Amino acid sequence: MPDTIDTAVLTDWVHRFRDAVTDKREWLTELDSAIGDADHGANMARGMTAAVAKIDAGSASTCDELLKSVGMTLVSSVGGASGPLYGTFFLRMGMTAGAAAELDGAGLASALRAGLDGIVARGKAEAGDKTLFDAMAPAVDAFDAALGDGGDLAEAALSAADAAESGRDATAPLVARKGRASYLGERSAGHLDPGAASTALLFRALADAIAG
Amino acid sequence: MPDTIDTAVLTDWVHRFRDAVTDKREWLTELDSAIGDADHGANMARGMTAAVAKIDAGSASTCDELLKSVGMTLVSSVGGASGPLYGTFFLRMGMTAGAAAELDGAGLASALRAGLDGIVARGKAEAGDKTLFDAMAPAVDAFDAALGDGGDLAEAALSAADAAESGRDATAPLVARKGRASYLGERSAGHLDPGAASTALLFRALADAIAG
Amino acid sequence: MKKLINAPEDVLIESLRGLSLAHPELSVDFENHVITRATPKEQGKVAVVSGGGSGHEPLHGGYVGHGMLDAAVAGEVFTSPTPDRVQAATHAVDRGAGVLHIVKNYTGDVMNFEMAAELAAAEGIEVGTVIVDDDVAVQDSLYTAGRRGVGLTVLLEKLVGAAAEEGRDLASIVELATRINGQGRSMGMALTSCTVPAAGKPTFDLPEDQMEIGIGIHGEPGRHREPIAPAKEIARMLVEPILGDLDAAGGPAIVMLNGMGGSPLIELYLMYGEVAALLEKAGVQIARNLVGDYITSLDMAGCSLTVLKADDELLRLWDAPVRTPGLRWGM
Amino acid sequence: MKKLINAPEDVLIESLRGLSLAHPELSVDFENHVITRATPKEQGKVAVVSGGGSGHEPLHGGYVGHGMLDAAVAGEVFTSPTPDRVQAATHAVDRGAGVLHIVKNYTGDVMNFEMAAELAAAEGIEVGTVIVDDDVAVQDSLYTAGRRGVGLTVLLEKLVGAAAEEGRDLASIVELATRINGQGRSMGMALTSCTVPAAGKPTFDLPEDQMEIGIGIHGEPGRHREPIAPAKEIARMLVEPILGDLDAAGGPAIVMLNGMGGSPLIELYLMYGEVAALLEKAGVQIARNLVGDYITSLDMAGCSLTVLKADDELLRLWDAPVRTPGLRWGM
Ligand SMILES: Nc1ncnc2c1ncn2[C@@H]1O[C@H](COP(=O)(O)OP(=O)(O)O)[C@@H](O)[C@H]1O
Ligand SMILES: Nc1ncnc2c1ncn2[C@@H]1O[C@H](COP(=O)(O)OP(=O)(O)O)[C@@H](O)[C@H]1O
Ligand SMILES: [Mg+2]
Ligand SMILES: [Mg+2]
Ligand SMILES: [Mg+2]
Ligand SMILES: [Mg+2]
Repeated sequence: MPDTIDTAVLTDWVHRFRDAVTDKREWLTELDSAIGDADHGANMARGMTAAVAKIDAGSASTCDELLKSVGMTLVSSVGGASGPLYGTFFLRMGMTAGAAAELDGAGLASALRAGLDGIVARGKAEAGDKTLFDAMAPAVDAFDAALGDGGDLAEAALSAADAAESGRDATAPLVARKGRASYLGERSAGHLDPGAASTALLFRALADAIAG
Repeated sequence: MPDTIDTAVLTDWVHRFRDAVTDKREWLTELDSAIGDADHGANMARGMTAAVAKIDAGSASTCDELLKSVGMTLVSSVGGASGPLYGTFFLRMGMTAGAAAELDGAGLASALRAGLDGIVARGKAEAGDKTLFDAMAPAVDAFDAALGDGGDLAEAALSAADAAESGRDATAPLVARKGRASYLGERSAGHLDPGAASTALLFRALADAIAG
Repeated sequence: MKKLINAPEDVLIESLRGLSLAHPELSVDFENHVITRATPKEQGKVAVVSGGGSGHEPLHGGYVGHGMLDAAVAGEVFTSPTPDRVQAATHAVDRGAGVLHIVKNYTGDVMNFEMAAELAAAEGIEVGTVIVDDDVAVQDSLYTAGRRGVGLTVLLEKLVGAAAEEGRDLASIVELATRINGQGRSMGMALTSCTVPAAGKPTFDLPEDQMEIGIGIHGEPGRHREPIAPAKEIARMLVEPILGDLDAAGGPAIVMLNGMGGSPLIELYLMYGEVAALLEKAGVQIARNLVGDYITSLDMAGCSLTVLKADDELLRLWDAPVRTPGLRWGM
Repeated sequence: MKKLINAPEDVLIESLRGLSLAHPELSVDFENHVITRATPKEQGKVAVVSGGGSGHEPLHGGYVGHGMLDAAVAGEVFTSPTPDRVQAATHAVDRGAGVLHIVKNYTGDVMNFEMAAELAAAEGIEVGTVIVDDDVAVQDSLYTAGRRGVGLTVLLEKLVGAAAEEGRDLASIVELATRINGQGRSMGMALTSCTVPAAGKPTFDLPEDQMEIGIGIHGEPGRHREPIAPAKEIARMLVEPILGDLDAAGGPAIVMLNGMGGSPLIELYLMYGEVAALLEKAGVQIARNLVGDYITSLDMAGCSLTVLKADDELLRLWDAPVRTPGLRWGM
């Protein structure tokens, strides 16, 4: 296992995430039907298809170029809540990654952390609000923890993916306090948060891309 | 069996017809749903309820007064195609019956014939057009024929009722050429005509009223 | 049955009550179910009366007002009003110059309005009648009750309403109405059946993958059933029979893409895009248009298309000010 | 799914095409999904921009025109438009006096318009924002994203549009908009779910004998589910929470009884009769009203009620001429 990732791996990540949200499009929409407005699958599929088209057409040679391009494309093709949130995530990752050709574990960790902070800055979500934060925050924490325990990039990404999925599953009993699901009050309990579900796909795609 | 009918029998007829269209209201509407606009049951029930209320409140002492009152009430409470048609039927019956206290067989026969002619004058239906004419014309013919064969009023009315029901049943295979059902063209075949169905109820009610 | 109603038998009267509360510029006769302008038009002008079964809102009550109808008579749902009520409306709005009856070609409507005209004549009111029969889905032949009156009724009410406002006499208005009826055609389709309140369930069953082509406005099934198709295809099924029956190419036209009551505006605009493209390709010059719910069939999903060949006179009448709940411009 | 569409992914663009063909007085930027007036307003006046997800027609595109919006930005169905498109609209209509953004309070809309305002500011365009949050079904608390923006948006667009036409400056228009938002409340209910084209089936299952109370305009389930009730009862469920939150008694009000897209006008008038009676009984003086489909949720059957406390200034702005596809009077 290499201990850095380059733009090829990042590109693969973006492709895999596109594949995942496209494959799971109906599932994401169904989750959003239960407690939202039935568009999360379409939103993510439209955005990631545009993002892949954009980076495949370009030839980003640095991590920041590639990640910002994904972020900008999401901002300008998704709309809704997920557009600014996922867009900000990738934009902030890019800004933190800088003009490097590759990122090591610590570099990727701080980029992910910056992405998460960006989402919080935009959406003001807190733990337990039943949003994608509840999948992303544990994932980023687990990534850091795995590296701190001496794990390599692949191990860290795997443990982040597992944490994102647990975080996603843990949204089910919660009563939403942010986003559309919050309008439902108590009726939002008993359903997975759609954004947490797409975030779990994001981290699984990262782990898979790093595993190669 | 008496060989005349008076206003009490005519009143009973109107009541029985009201009861019949009220009881069969949903069936008439269902027939009209198949090849019309789903209002024949409501139309007939509304009209006959008003007609009964009108004659019960009044105190018609002659046949024409009573029949015209029913006719006027139908004209001014039903609307649609059936309002003017059934209304004209009773109005013309009344005009022909005249200011008599009772009608004998021949008197009733010519009143019925005048009612039928009034319907033809209004609606221009011909035999086989799949309208209430196809139940009413055979009924009036059968009434005349029974009298001609020496039958009494009750026998004539029974044979009219039977003929109306056969006439009704014979509308099923027909392709409509008048009224709303004609818009359906070939698709109107295979369904009873709703107006023929209510006309069969009208003649059965007459037979029952005369039988007492 | 899911409806915003109380008892089915009260739908008409309670809906009239809401209309009257919402529109103080109208006056409602709750006894006769007649809607008139609160301020009648000047003495000496022809009055225009229309009416028919309810369930087609905004037709007809929503078209009462300056530049359009003087009175509308509302029958029970899908049931022509009775002659005495049509007569009451005629009597109420006659301004001494005669009254035009606009009647859609249905056996019931024709017979009831005919009897009303006889009653009005007996009272000394001059009545002219136009029978609207624009529906190309039905053949006008010995084997039918003739073509139905559908979407063209809306355009005709606007145009003759404007002519009446100009002070033209009854004969010329009947002539105008007859001319308009001769040069307009409509065709409709349904994605779902409607539900008549008193019936309590859909008039017909229409499977999820089927649609009805050639429907009228009374929830009756259409001429044929087809597998559900894209808007592009549906547009062809509406445009072709109309242009097959009406030579509208090369000149201006007034076009209405009408919703049947249950189809949202986003779909109606989409359909308008499709039909407009086909019409223009066929050489029809769309000079004016309406897109929206103008003559409906309760909660039916679907749409109808109306094409009226126009000319300078009709376009001038079209552009004249109108102020009704359902159509308003210029004032 | 039964809809008058071609492919689900083309609904927005094809509906915009139809809108642009039907309304030559509007101009449509198909790249950015922005609808503007074909003839821009005079230099030196504040421009008014609104937008949001599609599926609420005639909102917002149908409210572009003299006396109302300068531009509307149409997102995908139920999805807020992206910042670059809002910025494109803002840029297109700025006449040097600043631009008001009318934003409905949804997380997505707020974030996207916020980013657009930052982009506009970077370009030197002064942007003021009003966030509409009138839906009393949602509590404005720490535990929600705040009240949703629903029906009041229509009234607000009309009123601030008129103020902008008068040449008032941006600060005073923001103040007016904020004041209007403070004195208007809405409540909605659904008889059926809507079907998002891309989803292909109803957003929620609602049994034949149930309804949803406290819905928004995105087909989301409401606050609670109730057995279906007569119009009279439904009217109470709409009026009471509004009057519980807004002291509207004793003064004039502008009231809108809005259809959600799949409910026919005959039912909306009936409902209006019920709510008007309750409001008047509570001492609300209905000075102006709208009854019809003004802010919809695709093909959802149901309705919403909006009550705005008015005064002479608001009534004057209300009566000012407006000429848009969705609202028109005085011109
Ligand atoms: N304030 C917020 N902070 C973080 N995530 C949020 C916030 N609001 C909504 N979300 C996420 O966005 C998801 C919904 O995205 P999407 O359906 O695409 O947008 P919309 O809600 O505008 O329809 C939710 O499931 C939730 O995870
Ligand atoms: N021209 C006609 N002559 C005789 N009967 C007719 C004619 N047109 C229609 N009918 C009868 O009227 C019946 C329909 O009545 P109804 O449903 O009450 O009125 P509508 O057709 O106006 O809805 C038909 O079934 C048919 O029997
Ligand atoms: Mg969503
Ligand atoms: Mg019928
Ligand atoms: Mg009828
Ligand atoms: Mg959305």
